[in-house]
Amino acid sequence: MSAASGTLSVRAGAGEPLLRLARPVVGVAIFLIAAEALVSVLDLPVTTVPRPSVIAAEIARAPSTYAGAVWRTFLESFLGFVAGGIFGVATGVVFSRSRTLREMFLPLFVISQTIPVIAFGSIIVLWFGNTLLAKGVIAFYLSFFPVTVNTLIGFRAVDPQQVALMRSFGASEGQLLRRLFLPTALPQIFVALRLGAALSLVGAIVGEWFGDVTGLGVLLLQAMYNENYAALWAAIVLSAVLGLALYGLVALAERRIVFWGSEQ
Amino acid sequence: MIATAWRSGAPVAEPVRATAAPSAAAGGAAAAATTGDEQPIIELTSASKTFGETVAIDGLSLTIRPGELVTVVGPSGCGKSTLFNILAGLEEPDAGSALRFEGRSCHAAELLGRVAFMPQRDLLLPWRNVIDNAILALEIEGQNKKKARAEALKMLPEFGLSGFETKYPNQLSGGMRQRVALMRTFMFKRDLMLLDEPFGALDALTRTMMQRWLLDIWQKHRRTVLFITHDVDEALFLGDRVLVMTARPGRVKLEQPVTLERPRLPDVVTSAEFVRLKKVLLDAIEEESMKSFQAA
Amino acid sequence: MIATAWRSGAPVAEPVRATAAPSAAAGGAAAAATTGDEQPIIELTSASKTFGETVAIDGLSLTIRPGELVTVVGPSGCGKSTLFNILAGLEEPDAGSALRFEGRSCHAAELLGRVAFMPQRDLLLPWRNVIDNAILALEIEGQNKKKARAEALKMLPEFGLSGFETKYPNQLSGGMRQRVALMRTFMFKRDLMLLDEPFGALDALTRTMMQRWLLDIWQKHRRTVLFITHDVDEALFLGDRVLVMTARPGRVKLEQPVTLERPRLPDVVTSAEFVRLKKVLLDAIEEESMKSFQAA
Amino acid sequence: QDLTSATLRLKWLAQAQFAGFYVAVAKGYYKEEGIDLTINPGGPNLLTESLVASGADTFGLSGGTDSVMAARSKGLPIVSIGVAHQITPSVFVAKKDGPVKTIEDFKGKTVTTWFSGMQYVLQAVLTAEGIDPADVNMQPQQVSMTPFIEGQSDVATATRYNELYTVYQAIPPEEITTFVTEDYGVSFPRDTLIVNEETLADDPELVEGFLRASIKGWIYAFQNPEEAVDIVMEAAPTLNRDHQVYQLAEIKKLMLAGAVPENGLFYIDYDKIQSAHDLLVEGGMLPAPVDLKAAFVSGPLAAIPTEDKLP
Amino acid sequence: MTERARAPARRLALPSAILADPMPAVRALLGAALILAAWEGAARGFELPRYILPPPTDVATYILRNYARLVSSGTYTLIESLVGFGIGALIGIACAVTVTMAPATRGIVLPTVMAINSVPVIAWSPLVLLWFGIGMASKIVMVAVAVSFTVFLSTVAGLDRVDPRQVALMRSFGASTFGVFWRLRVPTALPLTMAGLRISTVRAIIVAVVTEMLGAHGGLGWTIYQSTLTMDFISVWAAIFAASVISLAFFGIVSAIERKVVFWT
Ligand SMILES: Nc1ncnc2c1ncn2[C@@H]1O[C@H](COP(=O)(O)OP(=O)(O)OP(=O)(O)O)[C@@H](O)[C@H]1O
Ligand SMILES: Nc1ncnc2c1ncn2[C@@H]1O[C@H](COP(=O)(O)OP(=O)(O)OP(=O)(O)O)[C@@H](O)[C@H]1O
Ligand SMILES: Cc1ncc(C[n+]2csc(CCO)c2C)c(N)n1
Ligand SMILES: [Mg+2]
Ligand SMILES: [Mg+2]
Repeated sequence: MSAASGTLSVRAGAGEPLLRLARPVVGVAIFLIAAEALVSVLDLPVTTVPRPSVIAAEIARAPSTYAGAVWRTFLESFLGFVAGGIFGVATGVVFSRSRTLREMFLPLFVISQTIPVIAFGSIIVLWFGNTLLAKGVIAFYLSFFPVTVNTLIGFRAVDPQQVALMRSFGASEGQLLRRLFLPTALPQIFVALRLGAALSLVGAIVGEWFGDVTGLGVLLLQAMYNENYAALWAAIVLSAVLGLALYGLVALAERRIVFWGSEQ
Repeated sequence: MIATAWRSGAPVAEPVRATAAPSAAAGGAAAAATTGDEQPIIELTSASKTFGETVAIDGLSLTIRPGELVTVVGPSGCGKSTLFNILAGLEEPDAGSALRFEGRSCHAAELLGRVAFMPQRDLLLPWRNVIDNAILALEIEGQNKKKARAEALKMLPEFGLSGFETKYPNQLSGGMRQRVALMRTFMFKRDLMLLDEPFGALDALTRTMMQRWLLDIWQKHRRTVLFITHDVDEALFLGDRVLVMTARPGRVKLEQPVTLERPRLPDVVTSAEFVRLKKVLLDAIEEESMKSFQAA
Repeated sequence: MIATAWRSGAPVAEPVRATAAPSAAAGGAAAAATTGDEQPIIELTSASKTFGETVAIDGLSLTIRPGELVTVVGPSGCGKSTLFNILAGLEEPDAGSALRFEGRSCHAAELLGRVAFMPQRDLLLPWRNVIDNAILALEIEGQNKKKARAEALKMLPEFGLSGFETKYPNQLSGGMRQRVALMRTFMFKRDLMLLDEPFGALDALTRTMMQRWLLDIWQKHRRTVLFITHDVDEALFLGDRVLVMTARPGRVKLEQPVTLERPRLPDVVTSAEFVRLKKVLLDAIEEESMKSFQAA
Repeated sequence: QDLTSATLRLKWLAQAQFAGFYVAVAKGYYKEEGIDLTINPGGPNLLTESLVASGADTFGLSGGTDSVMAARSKGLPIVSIGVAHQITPSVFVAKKDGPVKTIEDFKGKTVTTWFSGMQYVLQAVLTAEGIDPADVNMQPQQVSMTPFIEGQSDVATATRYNELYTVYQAIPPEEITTFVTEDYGVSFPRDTLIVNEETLADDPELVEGFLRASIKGWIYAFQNPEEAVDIVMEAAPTLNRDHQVYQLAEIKKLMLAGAVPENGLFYIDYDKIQSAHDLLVEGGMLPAPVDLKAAFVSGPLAAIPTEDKLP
Repeated sequence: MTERARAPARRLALPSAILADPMPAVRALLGAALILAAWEGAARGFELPRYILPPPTDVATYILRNYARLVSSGTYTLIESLVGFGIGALIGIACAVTVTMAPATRGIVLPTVMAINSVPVIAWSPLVLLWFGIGMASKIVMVAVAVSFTVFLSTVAGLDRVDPRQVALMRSFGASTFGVFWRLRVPTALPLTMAGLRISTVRAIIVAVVTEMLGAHGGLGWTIYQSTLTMDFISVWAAIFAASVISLAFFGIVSAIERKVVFWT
């Protein structure tokens, strides 16, 4: 189950950094104004789409609550994402080393990904309580698998000649791993991490449906059952912002860490 | 003595090579004679290696004396890389083969870390800059990174890389990348260097430049070099001897001393002696390469 | 007339080339003389091409006569591929350049589909088998697939590909892939063929084999060929004339007629005339490649 | 300060439906009883009964009397120690200008209801009125009331405190017919407090203290609805305040209905529960009769003087 | 999956691969057996109550007894997933084609898609349920949304990765834009598109199941929801198991098709 595809480059033309920053801001502004006008003119019911200003007003009504929810959901996602990343890489390493373990357990990893987590919320609550950890676990559960798979793929891409060269220098297994295998696989691993960032957010939100007091998932549910469409859209928009932020964080880390790009 | 002779053109080997003999033939003979008495640095006797069904090499014998630059040519798939893998300690020859290194009989695995090996492609690590690629082997040896870097920095000009120390491989041309790879191999100070088609990936012109430059470097550092190539001109231009291998299973078909004076100037390739030797080699190769071309 | 002469060694060009002139020099001269009077198939006059800041070629003029095999050498980045892109119709030269094809002045874009172009790498489509890769151009032309396949099938033996018709590219060796790519180019029956380093990716021995084989094929089909290479031996071994380009911005620095008899046998490379021509070319190139090597 | 920690798992997210518990926490009533209580909200697909049974939570506000019986019949070691809503908290709604005027009109119409227990109530009502439930096009009801408001269904189900409010926001109450189950002799008290059998046996004081504090909280909430709503809104600031005020008023009606004025809050009315039980057994929703005396334990509640349980 | 044995072209590789080297399959079964045994041991050894973790043997018994019911709700979910998958795949591919064929649209479509895609699918469910009701339509829409994003992103990446030299070659043969698209871009994109489809299979089922839990007329998610409420915990696990089996089967079939279609990689 190879986790996905290469990078999509939305070609941001080179330019001054200020200009590069300004462009999306202007774009978003134009979009918001257009949406506001369109919804007003078409007089769409709030159940379809509320005007952006209505959504903004909703957020302004309880800004600290929304901020707290975003922060909490971020923490959960981040926790699960980091754990998933580490576990994914670790299992990738183990699986690439031991064919037996790989053939025994990788299929189980695949199967684990076919199980809808939401189905056993009670077990999660039972084992991990109503804690940040519980949501982190779900975020972890959703995000580790692509990392495992891509680590494996990345390791497989290591040039055997390169291994031979390092070994001819007398490199130990540990040196090979640290100086060759991991750096080689990093571009692949980051592809999975970008995917994992999005999945960990889904995990955190779904995790919050297992009885939590705060978080975007909670706000989403609450708005849904109270038929408060402005609040529903507020939660959706904030999820999008958080999703983009997480993605951006990973992309930023990728740019700094994998500065050399994948040479293929 | 010889074991460290490479360092800065140690006196033992230097005078012999550096002085250009008056006639090409005499120069070649002199080189062969001088080194003939020394103990071989590496010796492989009736080596064979089988991969499943494929017999890669069979009954291959080979003796390399310290300070020699020996080139190896042979048709594709004849077992050149297999030979190198054995000499680098990466692959154990089949039973019945005898391997001696610096006079002592040993297992191939014992050569790991004792022979400087350079594969066909530069294999630079894209996440390391020039300096850090160059010191890779030293780092693996456990040397102090700072000292290694300082040492590498001093070698840069000689390798035509001054000012490029913090550049990354993707910022270098093919020729420069090869020079970094060679520098990495040189910094791994071992008596024997194995170069597996180091210029194979370069275009013909850059390649010619690199050959001239390699001879310069070798002239100065004087190490024992075993050099695989596909290119007869290259083999002749660089080598003291040229080994022609048979089609698979590989053996040494012909051992041709190169009777061309050193230092070799660029236009040696159009000299009569060069052309004569080339003809000899081409004839020897023709037959073998025909065999393997049928399959290609 | 000439436009279809390639098909099966039409009588106009054939006798001239096929008969080996008694002396190498005479043969070369004869070839040049015969074609000299004919109308050029393509003519480029003081062409230039600029990419942003980079002036790739500047003031390049070139005349190719029907049936000729002209080779082009020059340092890396001197604009050889740019020249080909213009001749293939992929790139328009800057204003001030004049292009004539088969006697008529035209835009480069008009050449799209009228020139058989083969890029440096084989660029076979991995999802098409040998036959279907070979007929790609015909298919694009809108020809009947079945007929095209039948025609390709008949050509297979000549390209050394019999029995491989249903193999996929990843099942072929590098040499075979190149032959499929050449076959694809040949099947696109155009008077002018542009080959951009077709053997660049091959190892030296396979490359030699492919050169001999290409001459065979060309001898039979006799088409106008413009052939880029980095390799002076290759340029001499194949060409009627060798064009040496300057470093960027590229121009034709030297036009060297190759006074070697045809058919060229393998050992022509050790002939005195070959060595003499090589020296001439190397001297011409030396200067230019030095310029661009500094940068490399 | 030797507080015993305990948790209360709600059946849903924070809202005025649970105001009394939030008030009791805010006012420190649980602390007075030596309990450090944490309120854990519920969620879809989270079952209070199994969380209390497994010991993940100490107390639970479960779905209702029906779900307590179902849990007991499945062998979950939980017991109910009090019932909040004394009557069926949901009603069926139809538009006055629609085709449904009476219960008889349900026949052949589309009736949506929650399949989370409410469908049994509907079946019981229909059966009581001599209507074959099979004649009614009974559909699962989704979260939103919009389909009903827009006329996609003829009858929908609404909790008095939640969906009914939503409906009234769109359609004035005068134009809505409500069908109250008690009018057809069917009553399913809901929102029951549950506790693990083991907790009840090992720590009856805890249970009693919890009940005492909770009741105190509810009484305060009923007396100070504005402040109670404030306290709830602190836990869920994005809620609509007007709605919560409305909700608390409706919850008050539900919790003070039936025999509560005589017996106090959370009164366990065995007769009512028995009739609900019998309906479930008859309808095959419960595989076997459940020992109601064991399932609903009034002991801890009885230990609190009645006057302390009256608002 | 990742361990795609280099199958001989144009043949369903699975059975022959297993015959050729049964060890991976054996090890996979061994792994599964190990986990099941641990589960069974834990459930029985620690006497876990059924509402926490029923032993797999009980689940198996339940499945055998209620086979027909599981099959019917499984079919329901499968239909939703398949239809949603088909629609999503078509939309994803169509958008990708539009974006590559008309580069002007890229600047608008790509950021929009990225923004929409950064909302977790699950967050759309309330609105989708509202807009499309709780019947199959809403599940199909949710699945289609989830699938179309994955397919769109991978297809665009695939269509973009054509070798410009290859394009030049085709053009020199006189190929039109459409010719280049059809003969070059499409086959080049195929491996990535297929990979996107393969990954989407599992997601399709999960999204259908999860959406069903929020309200439905039937399906495995609905069964899970109902069974949770009626405290029929073994039925919950049976439904989870069924969902897992369906996902694996769907995944396996698409992988097999992928191997057949993308035979050259
Ligand atoms: N690890 C291996 N397993 C199986 N066969 C191998 C292995 N290594 C090499 N061979 C086979 O042994 C033969 C010799 O290979 P080798 O790489 O030594 O040739 P070579 O002379 O270096 O060829 P080239 O000139 O193409 O680099 C080849 O037929 C090759 O396929
Ligand atoms: N599309 C382009 N945009 C910008 N610069 C270009 C473009 N195409 C070529 N160039 C530049 O024009 C110069 C000539 O390039 P060209 O590819 O023609 O060289 P070449 O002689 O074929 O080199 P090589 O031998 O390495 O193939 C180079 O400096 C190259 O960077
Ligand atoms: C599927 C479903 N079931 C029940 C309700 C009724 N309801 C509305 S809010 C809420 C939580 C507790 O009051 C409940 C049970 C619903 N809306 N949807
Ligand atoms: Mg080799
Ligand atoms: Mg080029």
